[in-house]
Amino acid sequence: MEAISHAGTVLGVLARDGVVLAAEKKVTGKLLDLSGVKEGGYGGSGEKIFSLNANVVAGVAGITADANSLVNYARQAAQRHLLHYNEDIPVELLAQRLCDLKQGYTQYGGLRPFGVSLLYAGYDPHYHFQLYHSDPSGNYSGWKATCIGANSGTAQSLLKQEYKEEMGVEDAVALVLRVMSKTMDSTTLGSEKLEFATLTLDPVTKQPKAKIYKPAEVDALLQKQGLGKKEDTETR
Amino acid sequence: MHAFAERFSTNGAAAELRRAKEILGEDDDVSDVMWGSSGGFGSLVNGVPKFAVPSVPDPTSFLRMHTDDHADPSCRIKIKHGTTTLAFRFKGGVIVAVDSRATAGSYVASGTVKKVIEINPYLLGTMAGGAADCQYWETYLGIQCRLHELRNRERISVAAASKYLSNLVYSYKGMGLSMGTMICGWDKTGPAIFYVDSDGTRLKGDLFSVGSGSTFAYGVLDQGYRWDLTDEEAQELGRRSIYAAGHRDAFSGNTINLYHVKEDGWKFIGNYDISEMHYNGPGGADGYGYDVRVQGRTSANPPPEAAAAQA
Amino acid sequence: MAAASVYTPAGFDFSNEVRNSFLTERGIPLPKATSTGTTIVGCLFKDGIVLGADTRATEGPIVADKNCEKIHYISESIRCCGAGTAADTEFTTALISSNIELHALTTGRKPRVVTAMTMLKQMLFQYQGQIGAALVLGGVDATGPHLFTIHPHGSTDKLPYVTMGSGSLAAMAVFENGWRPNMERAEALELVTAAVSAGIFNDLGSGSNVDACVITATHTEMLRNFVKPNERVQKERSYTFRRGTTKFKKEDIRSLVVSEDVIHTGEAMDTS
Amino acid sequence: MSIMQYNGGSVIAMVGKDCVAIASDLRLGSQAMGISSHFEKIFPMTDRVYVGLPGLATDVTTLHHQFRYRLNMYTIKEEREIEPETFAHLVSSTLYEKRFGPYFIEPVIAGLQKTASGDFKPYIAATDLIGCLNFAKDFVVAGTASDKLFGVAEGLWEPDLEPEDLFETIAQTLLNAVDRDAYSGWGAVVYVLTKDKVIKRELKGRMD
Amino acid sequence: MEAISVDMNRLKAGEVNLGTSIMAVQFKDGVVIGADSRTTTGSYIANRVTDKLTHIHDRIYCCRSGSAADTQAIADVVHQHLQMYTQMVGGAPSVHVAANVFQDLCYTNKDNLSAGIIVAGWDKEVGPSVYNIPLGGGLFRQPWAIGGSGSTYVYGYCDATYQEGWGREETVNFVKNTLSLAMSRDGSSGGVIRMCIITEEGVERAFVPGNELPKFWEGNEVLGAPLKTKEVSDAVPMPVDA
Amino acid sequence: MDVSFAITGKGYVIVAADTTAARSIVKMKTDEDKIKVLSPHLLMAYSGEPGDTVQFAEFVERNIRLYHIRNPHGLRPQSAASWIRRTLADSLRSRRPYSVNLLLGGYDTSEHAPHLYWMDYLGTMVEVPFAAHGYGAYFALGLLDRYHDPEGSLEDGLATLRRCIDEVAKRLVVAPGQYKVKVVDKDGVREIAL
Repeated sequence: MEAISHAGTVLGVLARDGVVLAAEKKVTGKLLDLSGVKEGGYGGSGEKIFSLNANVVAGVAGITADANSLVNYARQAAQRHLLHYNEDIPVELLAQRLCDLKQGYTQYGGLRPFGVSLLYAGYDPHYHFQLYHSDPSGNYSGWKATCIGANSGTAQSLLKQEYKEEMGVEDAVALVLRVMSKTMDSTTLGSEKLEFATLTLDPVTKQPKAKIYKPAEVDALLQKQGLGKKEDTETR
Repeated sequence: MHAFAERFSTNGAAAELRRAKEILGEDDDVSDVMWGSSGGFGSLVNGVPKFAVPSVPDPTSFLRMHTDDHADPSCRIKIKHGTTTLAFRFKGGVIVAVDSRATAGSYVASGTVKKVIEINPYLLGTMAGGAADCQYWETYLGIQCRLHELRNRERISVAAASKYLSNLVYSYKGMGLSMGTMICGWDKTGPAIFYVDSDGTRLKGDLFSVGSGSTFAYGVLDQGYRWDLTDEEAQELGRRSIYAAGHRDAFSGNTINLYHVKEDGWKFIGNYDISEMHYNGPGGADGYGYDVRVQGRTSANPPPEAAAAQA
Repeated sequence: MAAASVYTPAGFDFSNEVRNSFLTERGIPLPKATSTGTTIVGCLFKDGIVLGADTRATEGPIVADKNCEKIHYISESIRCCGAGTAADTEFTTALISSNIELHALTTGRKPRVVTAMTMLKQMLFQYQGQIGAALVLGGVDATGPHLFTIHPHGSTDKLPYVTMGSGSLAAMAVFENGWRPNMERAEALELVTAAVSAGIFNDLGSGSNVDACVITATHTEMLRNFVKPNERVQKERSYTFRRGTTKFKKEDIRSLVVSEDVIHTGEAMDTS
Repeated sequence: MSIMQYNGGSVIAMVGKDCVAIASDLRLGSQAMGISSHFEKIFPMTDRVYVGLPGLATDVTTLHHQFRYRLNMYTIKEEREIEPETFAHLVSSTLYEKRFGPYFIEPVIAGLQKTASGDFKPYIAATDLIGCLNFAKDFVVAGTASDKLFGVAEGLWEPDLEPEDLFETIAQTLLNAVDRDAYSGWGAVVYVLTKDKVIKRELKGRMD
Repeated sequence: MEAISVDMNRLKAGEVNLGTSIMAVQFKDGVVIGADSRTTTGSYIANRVTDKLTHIHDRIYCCRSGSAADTQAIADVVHQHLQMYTQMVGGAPSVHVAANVFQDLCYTNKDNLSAGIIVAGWDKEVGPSVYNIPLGGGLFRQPWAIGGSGSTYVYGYCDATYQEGWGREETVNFVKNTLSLAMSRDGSSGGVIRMCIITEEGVERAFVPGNELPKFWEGNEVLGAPLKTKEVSDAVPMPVDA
Repeated sequence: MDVSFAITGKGYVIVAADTTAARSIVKMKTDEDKIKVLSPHLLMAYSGEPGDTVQFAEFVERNIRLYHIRNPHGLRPQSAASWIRRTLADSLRSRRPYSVNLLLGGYDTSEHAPHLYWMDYLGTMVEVPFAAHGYGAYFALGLLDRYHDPEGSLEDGLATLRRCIDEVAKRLVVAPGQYKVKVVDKDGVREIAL
């Protein structure tokens, strides 16, 4: 719990036609090799946002090593479900699977619980777009908009004020970035501090399509929302 | 010396002939020469044509050993099978429809087989089972029908012709003949169909379908059949039934040959490509194919609000 | 919920066996696998070993592959020709190659031909002829050049010149006639080519090209398609169809160009 | 009747100029009786790797799911998409694992392989039912009509066909071959893979 | 007899067969073992210079007959076993021990093996000895043993010829003659004769090329030979009384 | 000798199976229900080897129910069918395989569409607009190609089903006498008397 409250903020907002996730990156610095991240590797090999399955993206807050292990577990669980039932795992079920695991680690002495909270943004035919949160104890709950990590209290109250029912994904993107810019420690938002993802339906195939933004795309998005850095600060 | 032995032997040419005469019920005063020319048609002068049989103790099982490709796929001789033929009687005469596919194993050996045998202008025979058996015996039947006409100064009845064929093939029962045929025609009694097969079965009826695809054809045929169909409806029904079989059965297909027997003899209506029927139908507008027919139709029934949301 | 296990431990999985014998009982015979009718040969010469193979793979009466590779890598100076069930030769040699590499790393020495031979014969013997691999194993190691044949049941022979596969009789005739001790490299290569060619032209299961491999103490040379006696002549006509010949009911084109610019900003992104 | 003919079906793959094509019929039979004319046997594994699985239909589905699972696991572990050649070996070893109780499938793999320079190179391969790989530079075939396909393809295929010409050649090869096979047919589907797009076309084939 | 001759039907389909004539004879200083050199798959001679005399230990060899794969595998296992034995016991095993290991393998796996093996050698305890392990996995110590498909033809010869107390020369000749006779009658034996003479001093290899095999009466042309006709005297007219 | 049919229509699937339990040449029972209700929106008609059929159907029924209890939402027809197919295909590799042919009809409440799956004892599965098992298939499929309408009302569907049953009664030597007919649609499962 302690680790989580210091971890980078992760914010999720559920919209009528999509889900939006944003996360603050804590590990930065000039010497950090970002060549891999630039490319936006498979499944978002960023630090905070991961694709768990074709229909679920997750944001993590907590101990990074634990998070990686959980993400891997979730991906395997999703694949097993796909193999047995030939359908993408329902979002709630995936959250439940992870919580089963997490709960198990709270039960026995000598085993350290996973120090990770997750936000799951997903889609399934049962309940369409969904947003879940799970904590290290193995509790999970569904949300319209929520936040984990540092400053989550501030963000939570901001969301409470600004969240509107039935808003579209465009509005949700704007809301998320607005809240993010206010909660984060740094004054300006930029791709080196922010990870961003949306989950929408592909207009042609009607299948869920997760998009984890690449750094350049994040910057472009911020520019568009008027929250980006000034031109001169940008790396040329 | 040999002639004497031959006369009383139970096998050999003379015995075969004796046996054939018994089967055919020919009396003695109709001598062999009266059967007409022997030119070009086997040993007609000896009466019923006969076959060289493999010189093994049990020719039947010998043949079965080498032809039964179900038990032994590697056997040498693969008898062609798989067919759909049908014929039905209605107020306007008889409709005869067949497919045109011949297969050897999984190989489609031909797509242009003529499975209706035009015995004479008033009689049609269909072909299912061994192609050679059907062709040979029904052509032979044609000769006999003509002789009947010459002898009796009237056309042979469908019943008589089919009985003749039935007796012929029955005499070879168990020897490996394979045929399932419908003898269709118009005689004094009106339109008539007889089913004759190599087991010796002979059935009179209104509606038959024979061959591996017959069950599919029956499905369409039975449901659409009425005595008082118009000629067009009847032809359409025949076509559609063969299409159904050609579509579903792997061993039937390619084209449909359609005949219509009326009082003044049979008439060839046409040859229809089954694939063409699937996509476009006979008129070029309404394809028979299920997918073509139901294109754009869906079983989904989203509630109005969901449908609106989709749009 | 009853669930099937997905990961199985390494090695063969016999689980379908029961099912297939059930199907066989229902009168459905099992199909045949690809086999290499094959002529494979090998002979000793002054400085080492020459291996040779044809390149035809058959599936019953059908030529499944006109130019397959039958000389498999075991180690740098050990190679193995395979005849019989193609998949078996492929996987058996790959497995032994991998084990030889591990063995070499463990012992810190260059692998010996006998080691490979022993591994192969023990594996094949273990499967009692079920793995249909007939092999010619040749190579040069610290103890000199060695040439072995290994039969599917696991028996081995060590000889100066060997042949295997359906074309082995034709090839052996060439060897019996032409092989001499201490041949020069060129002579040996020529003899091996002649032996494989005898298989290619006189055995229905063998065909296409000659692959050869010359192994000496210092160097291994793989001569892929060393001789191509059966090159297909130019087709006399081209049979391309006019575009639009084939009628189709539905078309679905999916672009694989990943659009970098997904934001509907309207203004060009600054990617300087 | 061989088990390979129980459900019927055939697949062919061909190489063109910087493109590959893979095509199959759409029939699912139960021996002589046709059950469905929408039974796809070709599955996209990644954007640029396609696999065709002719043979016993139960194994078509089982193997499709199995390959999808193993592939996804590979992608999760490696964090990159699989290349066709690697996938071919995945197929091969999956099948050989069942050497003594094989799946009744003869897979055909078609894809575009990434080269060091970043271009794409056509790649096709086929395996027998126990996983013996067969790489070819021209075409590979499998299924109940394979012998017929061999003959037609041997005559019609030529090197360096442009995508649209390759489409015509593979489509005509398949359609004409399956017309001579009782167990294949009932429509067909062709995929043409080029470096920037995948074209899928459902052909108007004979339906008998 | 039945058990010794190799039952062809027990070979797995397509398996490599050592058609084989093998033999081992003990004499006062050691043993002589010998074998032909033919290996067949069906009617094809897969190897015409096979060595069927297999080294098991310093002074112990075996002669293999039956399936090539089975006997090679058994010999390899026994070889390994005896190496371990030597290390643990600290001395060379006796022939008896080797033969028992062979027998144990052959007997416990009798349903899966087709192997007829003769184990022979010299040891400190008993000097020279010969053990025969025929197809079923029995174990018999014999002064001489023959095996393989060719042996059936020469039992009589061996019974009639063998004598106790032979020296090395006589024994080698006996082996050479016996094998030559067996190879001439048995179609699946042939090639050359390989022999080993195992004594306390060491193991000596001997080799008889195919064209130098001892020759025996090989039959004369009977049909083509001229008929030996009795001289017929001219007809003498019967004396008639005048 | 079992005969079963299934037909989709606008928003429903009709599943029909004969009610005869036969042993050798004897009809042991003529009112056997061979259609299991697996979930509120899923029907399964089974036929094949006596013994295997009921055992397998019950095994499936229990497992689907267990899934419903354990998990936040039930299986959609597509997923249930995939699981059943997999179970059948796996069973084929076990010591004693189930020899069961199935027709699975379900209504997917999330996408508001009926689904019908044809499955045989090998684990072959395909989604079809109409299906049949047993000898009945040989007579019905051609007929259904001709008469089936995916947008037909329930009455239309039942009329088409009647055609199938009549045809089988007319042509099949061992035609069963009675059928049980169940329908699944958005409101769930119910039995219909023909």
